[in-house]
Amino acid sequence: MTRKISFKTAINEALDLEMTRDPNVILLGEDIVGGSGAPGEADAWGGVLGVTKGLYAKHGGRLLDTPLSESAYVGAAIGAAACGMRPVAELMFIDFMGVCFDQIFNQAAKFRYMFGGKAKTPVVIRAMVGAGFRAAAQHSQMLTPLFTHIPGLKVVCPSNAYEAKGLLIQAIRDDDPVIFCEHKNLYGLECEVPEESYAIPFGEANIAREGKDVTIVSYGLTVNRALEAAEKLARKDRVEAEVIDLRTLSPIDWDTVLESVESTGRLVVVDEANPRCSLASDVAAYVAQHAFGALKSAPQMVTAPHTPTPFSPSLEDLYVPSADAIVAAVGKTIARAKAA
Amino acid sequence: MTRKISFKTAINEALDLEMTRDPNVILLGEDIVGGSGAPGEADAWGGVLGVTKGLYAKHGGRLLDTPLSESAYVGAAIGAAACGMRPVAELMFIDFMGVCFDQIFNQAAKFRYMFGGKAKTPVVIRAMVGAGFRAAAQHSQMLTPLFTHIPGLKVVCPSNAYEAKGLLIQAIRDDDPVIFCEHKNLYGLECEVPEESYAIPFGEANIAREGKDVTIVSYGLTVNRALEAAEKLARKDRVEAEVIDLRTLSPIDWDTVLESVESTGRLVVVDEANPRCSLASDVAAYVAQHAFGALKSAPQMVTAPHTPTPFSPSLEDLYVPSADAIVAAVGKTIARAKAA
Amino acid sequence: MSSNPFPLSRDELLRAYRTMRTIRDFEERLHFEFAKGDIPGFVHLYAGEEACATGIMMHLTDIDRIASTHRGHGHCIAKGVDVHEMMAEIYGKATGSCRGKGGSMHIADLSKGMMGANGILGAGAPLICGAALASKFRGDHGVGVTFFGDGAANQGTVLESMNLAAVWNLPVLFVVENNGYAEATSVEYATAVDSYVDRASGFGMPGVTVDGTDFFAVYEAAGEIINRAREGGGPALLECSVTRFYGHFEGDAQTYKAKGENEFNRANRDCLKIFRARVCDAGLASERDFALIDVEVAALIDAAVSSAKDAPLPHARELLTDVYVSY
Amino acid sequence: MSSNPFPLSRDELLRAYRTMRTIRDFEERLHFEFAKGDIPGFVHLYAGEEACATGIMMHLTDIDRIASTHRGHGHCIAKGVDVHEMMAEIYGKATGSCRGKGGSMHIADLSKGMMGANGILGAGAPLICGAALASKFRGDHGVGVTFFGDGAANQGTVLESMNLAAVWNLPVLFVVENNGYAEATSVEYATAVDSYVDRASGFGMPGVTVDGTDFFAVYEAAGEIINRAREGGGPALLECSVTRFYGHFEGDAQTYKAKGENEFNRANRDCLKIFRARVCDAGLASERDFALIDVEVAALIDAAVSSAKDAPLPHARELLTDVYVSY
Ligand SMILES: Cc1ncc(C[n+]2csc(CCOP(=O)(O)OP(=O)(O)O)c2C)c(N)n1
Ligand SMILES: Cc1ncc(C[n+]2csc(CCOP(=O)(O)OP(=O)(O)O)c2C)c(N)n1
Ligand SMILES: [Mg+2]
Ligand SMILES: [Mg+2]
Repeated sequence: MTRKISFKTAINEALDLEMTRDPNVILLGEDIVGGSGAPGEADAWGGVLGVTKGLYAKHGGRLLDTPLSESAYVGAAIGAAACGMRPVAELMFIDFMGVCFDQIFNQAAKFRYMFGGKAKTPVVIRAMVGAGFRAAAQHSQMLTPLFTHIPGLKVVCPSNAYEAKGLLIQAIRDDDPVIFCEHKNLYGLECEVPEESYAIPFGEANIAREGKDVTIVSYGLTVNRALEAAEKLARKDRVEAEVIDLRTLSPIDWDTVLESVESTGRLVVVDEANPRCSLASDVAAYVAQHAFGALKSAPQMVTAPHTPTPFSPSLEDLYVPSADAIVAAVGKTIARAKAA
Repeated sequence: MTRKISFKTAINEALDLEMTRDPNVILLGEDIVGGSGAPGEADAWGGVLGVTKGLYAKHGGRLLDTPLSESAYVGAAIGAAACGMRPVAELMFIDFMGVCFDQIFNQAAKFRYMFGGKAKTPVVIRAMVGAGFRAAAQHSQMLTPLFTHIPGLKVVCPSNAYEAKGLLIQAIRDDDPVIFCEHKNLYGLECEVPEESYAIPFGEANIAREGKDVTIVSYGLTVNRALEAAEKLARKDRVEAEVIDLRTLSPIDWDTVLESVESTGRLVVVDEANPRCSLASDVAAYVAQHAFGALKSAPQMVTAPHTPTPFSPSLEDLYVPSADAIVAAVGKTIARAKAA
Repeated sequence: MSSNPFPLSRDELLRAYRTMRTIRDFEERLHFEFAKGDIPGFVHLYAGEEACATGIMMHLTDIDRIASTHRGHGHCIAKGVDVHEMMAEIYGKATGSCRGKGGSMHIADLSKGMMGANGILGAGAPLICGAALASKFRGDHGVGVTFFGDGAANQGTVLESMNLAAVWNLPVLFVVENNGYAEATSVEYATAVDSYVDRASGFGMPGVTVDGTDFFAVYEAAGEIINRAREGGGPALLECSVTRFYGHFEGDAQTYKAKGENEFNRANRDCLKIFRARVCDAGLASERDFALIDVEVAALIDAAVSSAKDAPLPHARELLTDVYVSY
Repeated sequence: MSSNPFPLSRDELLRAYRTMRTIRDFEERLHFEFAKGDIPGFVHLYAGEEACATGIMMHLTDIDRIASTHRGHGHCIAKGVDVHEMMAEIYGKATGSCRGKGGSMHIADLSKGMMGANGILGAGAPLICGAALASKFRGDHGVGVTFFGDGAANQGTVLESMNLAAVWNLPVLFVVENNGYAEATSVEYATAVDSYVDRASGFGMPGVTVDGTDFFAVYEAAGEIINRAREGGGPALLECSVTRFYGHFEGDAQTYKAKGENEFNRANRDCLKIFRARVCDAGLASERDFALIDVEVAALIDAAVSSAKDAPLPHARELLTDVYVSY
């Protein structure tokens, strides 16, 4: 049975299903219960934006509110994972990674390798990413490229509620450390989601729209912008864009990307992160190296600019890649091909 | 007057010259003096590998040993910079960035933008990077792509003693926060270095070797490997490679890179960092987007593999990009061009 | 008129009141405007905690520096940041303190020694150690004050900084604004010690806890500590027990609070009421004096809001400026 | 034979001695081999601190977990990690505990509850909180022990973890191995409190300082704390004053130490000598008993070194394995 639910509800459902299925799943985070030790409602918050609301009533002590000490509790989740639990730690905003990155990239990510394959660290770190919330420079970043760069981590960033549920279930069952990035501006977005449990395998991109003229690769919120752009292109320019939702940034499904570019000959990569050493450059470079012969024109990258996220709505609205910017980039791949 | 000195001595000289020139320059770090509070020699260490040795005798209290609290003292350096000092903080190994990254990427990097252009944070953070020291997974990383990704930071990584001195002097005089990456396996390497003070401007790549057949772009230690590869190529295959030393990764000198590729038509990017969202992909993607028409063959990337750094010498020697791997990559750019 | 039982002159008392009233009005007005949907982003109000910022900042001048928190409006106002510019900043306008690029969580004015509100808990502590270090090198006798909440007091950055400040004997005041909650979580749950003063002892520095709704208690304790620090006596911690009248941020339903908690606090722990009553009782000012200030402050806030609303948004080109000094 | 004044049987005493002697010989041999240039990388020796690891680990079994430091060989040996595999690891061989991929700074054996040496100061503290949390959820009564030096005690991660462990009432023992130095910097310079026990108080947990060269003092203090933690009594801190016989790492000229400091410590603060004398005096073992163990241990270390030298290096394909469980 499917019904329309929001991205936020989909996350909640995935957590609930996995906690029910596996007693080793525990949740840790700041106010993921909310109200601990306070005189009023015991689970007053359920996460800063209410994503974990209701889970305490069902799973009680397996949800733990934490002090405001990300190194300590993210590290504790990692330590518990190395000891057989399957913790899901909530980092609230990915922007806070700077106070606890060591535990993620030097500990969780490297245990297995440093210990000669004898460790397993099935931890999930959930965090909100992305701009558009008027939350300014320290609460609006993507930072997905930083985690993707690190060997030993898996990085996931769903584009809608359906993807979010299936990918989070897979993340919790996965035996490696997973950074699970939830775009805060998708939380309210609804789509058809099955009631049952289902897992979406990692490393398999989704062709969100088929097309023969150009390949648009993206992930997270901007997949939706890419789809919008594709509609515009089809309507106005009779250009049929194929839109690939990467789903997981590490591992990444190179095969699907290369296959698509082999058939379209044109590539636009859309990344909400900053441009330098980004996913946009990662994908464009890989395609340039491995499908050079297939490319009819220069691959194009559409990203946020090389600036922090501005606060003012008038500036922030220019910051996130828009459907129009994607349309323009597609235009370049086509114009160039004609010119060549 | 020039004479041969090591990379390590060049760094020491640059610090000495700038401390002498500008009373606002101070040095902070773990054991950069060494022996503070201990019964023996007051400046027993001069940095973990002796780079700052001797400076305490000359500049006394302007060098401060710190507790083992990177967030606190790196943050203090940043705070002091925002208040008009020009602190140089030593992070020892770049791998330790995980315990203090917030101060670097959310504070120093963003002050100017968040505060509407009203702040200036002239701080330098020196750190050792790179593999080959048998120092294993947590003391051998490059991590240069992580810093390059962040708007607001400047990132420098010199390839020899001459470059190190001039770039560090520029870094200290620069009004923006600079991450200064010193490859530990270059410390012993000597070359001709002027005694006088000189600054190498940021954002100007150095053409370390001219050539017409292929462009090899790199930075840091692997520039030397690229030069080695270029010699081999010239000797054995009559291929003349142009070797570009980026010097600064942010800002990056796109003009020089593009110009070279426009003339050679072939690109190999060599990056000691891990491959995903790396400098290698950054440069390859940028060139693919902006000089697509000039490329005669697929750009090639030569990087460390997507794994942590192994300890065992037998594995670590395979980890860092070798001259032979670069030669092979150049071979591909040529074979492909022929095939096409 | 009776003799003055306070360590401040009538003028200073009225100045302190004006500051507290400005903060209160600023925040209550934001609460009102936010509810109308006019204000973008996250807004954390300082209402209820005014005596803490004011009692401390009365001892500081522009050479002294503070590092603030996500709940920074009160610190800004007390440190002398322009109220019009602050309001414009919160509305995201080009005329704001940060030209609209920072917003509520990043208001700064380095010329006033205000080193920024901060979106990262505990991040101000290392920064203020640096400011204090700079003062020490310059010999300008400036001090640094870093504010953090009962929750942020558990951040490693804050704890490391206490040790650093003590080791380097820096002129730093660590101020815990203990309002009992970190978001919805109570301080009793999240902090494993009854008094932050005990924690200060663990870092070799003195500490004192005061009733942060009592301006005079804050003023006196802060004065002693700041003077000592100014003369080279090193860092100290000041814990102020305060109350927050509103939710964690605007939009918070506050169901974690006990029934009637806000009403009780408003009735019995309102630092403005307490101040006013004490000063009136001592005969140093009349209700009329205060009422006059109230009127002036109300007009100021009104003007700030309407000029903020009228101000232009930043121009599109501003997106790309102010990243570097040169690049 | 006189009656036993110790809380351990003769067998246990000899076992403790064997562990300490194994650590000492392991480290002295590494010192020797390193000087020959045979050993790659950074090596930090535990010699002089043996009583600390051993006195604590005597109370633990494989369900209990420890998180170690860069100076981890002693912790590994005392926790039961195979000495042959350790030596092979330090030589970077395929037969090492981590198949040559980790080296001295990353030796681990999760099956023994040894969660790894660590190249990042303070990083073990959060991890061990997690291990203790897992034990609490499982109800297996396991405890966690995290070791850190006098220098690393100033890392935010360690400090945050103390609070977390206290808040969650975790069975964690925080062990400060205070050898007076962090690299070349003295503890007096870098730590702004006389006793780490005061710091523990600041996080609401009890603490005790013992002479870490006295095996019995460590054993007794650790036993009490560990038993309490096992029964749900929560975390505590144990500070052991120890000495490090060698440099910070191999190659350190140690000019920051006072003249004769190492010699004095070797003569008067050698935990092995002290142990041996006390046990002999009490008549529970003879010099011959100890000498016999010494011979056996020497043979073990000899064998470990020669098998490590003979062992194969990891195969090239190992470079790419063990990054993920699946990818
Ligand atoms: C490093 C970090 N972690 C978490 C947050 C999210 N956050 C913002 S305010 C807050 C609660 C702060 O509580 P407290 O320190 O007591 O200050 P108060 O809000 O009560 O003034 C939290 C968890 C953050 N901004 N930064
Ligand atoms: C986060 C971090 N900072 C710095 C270092 C470098 N380092 C390694 S050991 C050491 C000194 C540690 O001193 P202490 O904690 O007292 O332990 P000891 O070496 O005396 O056993 C330092 C600074 C590191 N490994 N990790
Ligand atoms: Mg609070
Ligand atoms: Mg030590």
